[in-house]
Amino acid sequence: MAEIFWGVIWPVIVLAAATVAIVVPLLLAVAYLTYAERKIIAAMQLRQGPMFVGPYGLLQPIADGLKLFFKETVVPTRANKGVFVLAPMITFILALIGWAVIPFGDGLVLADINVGVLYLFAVSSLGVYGIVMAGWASNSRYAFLGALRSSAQMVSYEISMGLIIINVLMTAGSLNLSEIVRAQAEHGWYALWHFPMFMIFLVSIIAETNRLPFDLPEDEASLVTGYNVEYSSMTFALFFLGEYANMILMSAIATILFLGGWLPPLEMAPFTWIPGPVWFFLKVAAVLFVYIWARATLPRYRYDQLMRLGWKVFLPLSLAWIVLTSAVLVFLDLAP
Amino acid sequence: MADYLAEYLPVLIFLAIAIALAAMIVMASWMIAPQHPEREKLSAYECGFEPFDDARGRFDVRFYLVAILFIVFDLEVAFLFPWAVALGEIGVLGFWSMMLFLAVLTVGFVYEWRKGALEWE
Amino acid sequence: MTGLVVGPAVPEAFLFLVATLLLGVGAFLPERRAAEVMTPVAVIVLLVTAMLVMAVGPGRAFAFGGHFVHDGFAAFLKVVALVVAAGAVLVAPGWFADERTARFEYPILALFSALGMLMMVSANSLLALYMAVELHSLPLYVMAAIKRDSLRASEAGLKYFVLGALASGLLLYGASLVYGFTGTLMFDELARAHAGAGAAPLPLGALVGLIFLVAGFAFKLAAVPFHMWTPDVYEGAPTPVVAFVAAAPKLAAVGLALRVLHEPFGAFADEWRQVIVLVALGSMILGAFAAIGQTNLKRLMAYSTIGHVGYAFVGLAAGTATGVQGVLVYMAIYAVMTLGTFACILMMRRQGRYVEAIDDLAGLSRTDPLMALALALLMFSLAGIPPLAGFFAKLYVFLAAVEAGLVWLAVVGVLTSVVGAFYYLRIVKLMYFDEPAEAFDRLRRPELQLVAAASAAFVALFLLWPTPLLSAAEAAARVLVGS
Amino acid sequence: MTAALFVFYLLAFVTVAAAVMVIAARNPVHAVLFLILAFFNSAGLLILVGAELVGMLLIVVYVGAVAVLFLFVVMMLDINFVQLREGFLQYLPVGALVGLVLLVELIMVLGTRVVPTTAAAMPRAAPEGVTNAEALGRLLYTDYFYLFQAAGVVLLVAIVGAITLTLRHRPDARRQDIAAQVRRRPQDTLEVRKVRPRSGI
Repeated sequence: MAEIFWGVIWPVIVLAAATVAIVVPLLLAVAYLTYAERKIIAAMQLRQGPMFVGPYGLLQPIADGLKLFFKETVVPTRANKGVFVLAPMITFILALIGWAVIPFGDGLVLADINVGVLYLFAVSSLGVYGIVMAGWASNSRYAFLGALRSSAQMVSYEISMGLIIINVLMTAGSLNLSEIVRAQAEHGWYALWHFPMFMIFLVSIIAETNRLPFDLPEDEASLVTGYNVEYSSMTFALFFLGEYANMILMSAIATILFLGGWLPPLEMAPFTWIPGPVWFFLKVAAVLFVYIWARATLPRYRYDQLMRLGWKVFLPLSLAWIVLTSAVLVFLDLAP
Repeated sequence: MADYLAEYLPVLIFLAIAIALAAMIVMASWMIAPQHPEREKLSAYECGFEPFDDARGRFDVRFYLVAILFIVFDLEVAFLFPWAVALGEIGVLGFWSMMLFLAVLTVGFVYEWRKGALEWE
Repeated sequence: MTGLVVGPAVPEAFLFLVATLLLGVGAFLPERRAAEVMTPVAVIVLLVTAMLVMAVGPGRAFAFGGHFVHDGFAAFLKVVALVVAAGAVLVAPGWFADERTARFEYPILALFSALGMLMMVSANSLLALYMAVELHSLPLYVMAAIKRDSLRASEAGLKYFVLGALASGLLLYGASLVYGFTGTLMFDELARAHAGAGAAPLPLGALVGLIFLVAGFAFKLAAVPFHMWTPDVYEGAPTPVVAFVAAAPKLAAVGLALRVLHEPFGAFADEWRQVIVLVALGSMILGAFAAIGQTNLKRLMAYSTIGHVGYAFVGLAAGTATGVQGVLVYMAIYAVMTLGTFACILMMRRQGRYVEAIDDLAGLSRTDPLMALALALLMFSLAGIPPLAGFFAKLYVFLAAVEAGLVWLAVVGVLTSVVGAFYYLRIVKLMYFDEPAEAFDRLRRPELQLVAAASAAFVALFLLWPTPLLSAAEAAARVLVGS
Repeated sequence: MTAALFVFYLLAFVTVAAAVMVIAARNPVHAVLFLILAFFNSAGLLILVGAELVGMLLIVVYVGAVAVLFLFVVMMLDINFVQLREGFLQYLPVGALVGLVLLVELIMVLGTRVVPTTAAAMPRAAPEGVTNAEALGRLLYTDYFYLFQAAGVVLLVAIVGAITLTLRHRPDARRQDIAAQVRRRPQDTLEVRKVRPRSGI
């Protein structure tokens, strides 16, 4: 009995506890990301943002969440019930499970799998499903159009994301996320070496998460929030949570691939005092700030412009960069 | 077999917890919050009109085209993954091998560009 | 592996590079101009490739780490397939121009398909086999559906695609079973591991895999019981596409089947022979009887194809060098006859519209005696009437079967030939003894006349000068089966 | 029963069950969703035998790309499935027969269960200390050069085919011409004139 307990059940309990230790702070982070977003945009527009619930409006996200929780869950009669409820759950689940392989610090990772990059790529490539299913199951014109646009958009930007990731892989020589960060300790941050790719990656993750200025699928003016127009209460909240958790996940990926993950900016005294995970969170926060900054600053793209940017600009650019990088690595004999 | 199982066990547990959490959130709200379904509330949102017909009509074939082209380029990326990792060991032949592959697909890309498959109106 | 051996695959490399290049060039030319230019260019490219194949020589040589093999057998089939494919591309543009579907992609797809055919006859591993089959058939599906505004053509394309994909699945499944049970992909290793006395017997799983492979070949070749797609596709698809599909790809598929059955599985002829015999029997009988009631010429040609593939399989069932020689001769003659017949069908335009009913040919001898003569020769040859080429083709496979002790199969073959002759001769009777229908348009299409006349001349004059084809086929067969 | 074996049977069972549901589901969208479930479990099986790269690629390519296209097609085409299924019973006997033959064959194959004795015996997993991706990368682009390039050509043909068959030109559509917009100068379109009061242009 004891053997089974220590050999099988105990590790599962430990892992489950670790998972909860990641998920709960993550959900809190999501809540406060919405708060930060409102505050930052308010500051940029010389407003105050939420101020009433709690000191400086700090309890606002909690209040919003509770309000949504006590609302009625509306499932339209003409909708396909099962798929309708499943769709937001899938979005939410996908936004969470990516975190299983993220290294927060040196060795601080739940599942240190060999193909971590590919795992994240796979998870992000599944993001389309939540939206397509929601759009279809709602059986509403706006939702349907939003889902169509959204899926074509996500799919288009995924290619350039994949090609950009290849650049990092070539220089790091591994698919393991921790290895990629360690390689950056040697080579320097890849944001420097692959600076154009880093820029494109930042734009691509904004498009991939359907955020402004690429939030065409939720286009208020023409699609009244698009694929999730029929959703309410917690089914809506799951979409919302999923979207923000995805933003954080994408920022974490950008941090690991380009900004040296948990590494301090310089290997010297004042920087090395701060522990790795703190650096990691700071960098993620910085990328998130770019998200919010872009939202506050830029007007929305038109759909043809959006597709052109993905297919005709990013795809050739990142492909050309692959050729360049690999040629340099092979002919100067630098490949790992 | 067992090594891989151990390596991926955290992922499985993470998945299980995520599913449980998602289900819990929906169910809890469903049970706690008051539910008053009524006909108008349950009909599809359409700016006050009655929905004319089924919303799932035919749509622009361009979306299929994007999906098909995406598959092609996704496969290209899939072929690039092992190449990127093994680049240091396969040498010049491996490099040119991939360059030829990319060149062929680039011809395809140029073709679709010229044909206007990437244009949206 | 240090270097890359390309030498024996130079024709394939040439075709690959030129086809890719042409695609890029075509994208930059104005649409109409590209469509006009591309056909002659493609024909020249195919013929140049054929010359390159001859230049490589008949010696057995490997390329790309053994996945690719070039030998006399491959060279024979490649040259014939390329020439026939060139003919099929040549006759296409007139029809497409009339139907307003001229696209420059068509000849380019044909080039890629031809590349796939070359790779099929040169495949020397299970994976190379699968990739080659995919590469040759994918363009064919697109070509069959290229007239996308026509419901019938789209349906034909879709049907062809779905069933072709099923066949590819069978091939892949068979290949993976063989690989799983033997642990190797390479044909040489497969042959070595199981040949000779005292060698390990073929695992049952690999044998089942082999059956799946044969089923896949039968699908691609339109042999019974995997023939059901053929009549619909032949009838629905654009005529020039059918001319292409019916001739060259069959050569490649037969070549592939011959190689797979004789090289890696040569030691197991007894095992696979029963299956081949069944397929041959079914195809011959169905091809002969189902064609009788047909009124549509293209549909009739579909059943004709099924029947002819059955006769070719008779030679395959023999499993000997003479059998292989017979199959090669048969398929070469079949491809030429089919191409010529379709060139004639492409001339059947009446007041700007293409017709394809058999009755439309009534009294052709009086309205267009030359075309009637060519078609009559081709029909006699398809029926296997001496002294035309079609007769010799049948003669060789039946002789091989008799030699191998399959007398009864040869007898069935002769009987079904007699039945089959009925509907070919009916067309001749229609052309020469019936009241003339309205005359066909006078087409100024020298390429059609050239192809039709050349193939008619070939079937008529084969008797006088059969040696080149026979000896080439014999040399090719010897490569495969030894002496 | 070890944990690995248990996981294997679990994954295998769900794969087969999902595959059955793909053909049994009434709603085609559900069928595609079951197909995706089957893909996931097959990916799990691949990872279980150590082919983690292929497992992940299965998800990326099949679930992330191919099944999306399937979903597009079945969701958007709005096919009448009642009609489609009418023929089902008619073909059932033939289908059942073919299935039965296949099943018998497979049972025969499984019944022999010989360990391969020939040639290279069982295919080996990646060599020690080398990750999946690296082991595959070392072979695919050099030893399997021919097949790799053939795959490239097949993809090229797929692009050409897809565009040839689906793309239509709409002459009436308005497209953005960036070059034209950038080239445009104020002088071309604007003219500054002095307008006197009460005179008009």
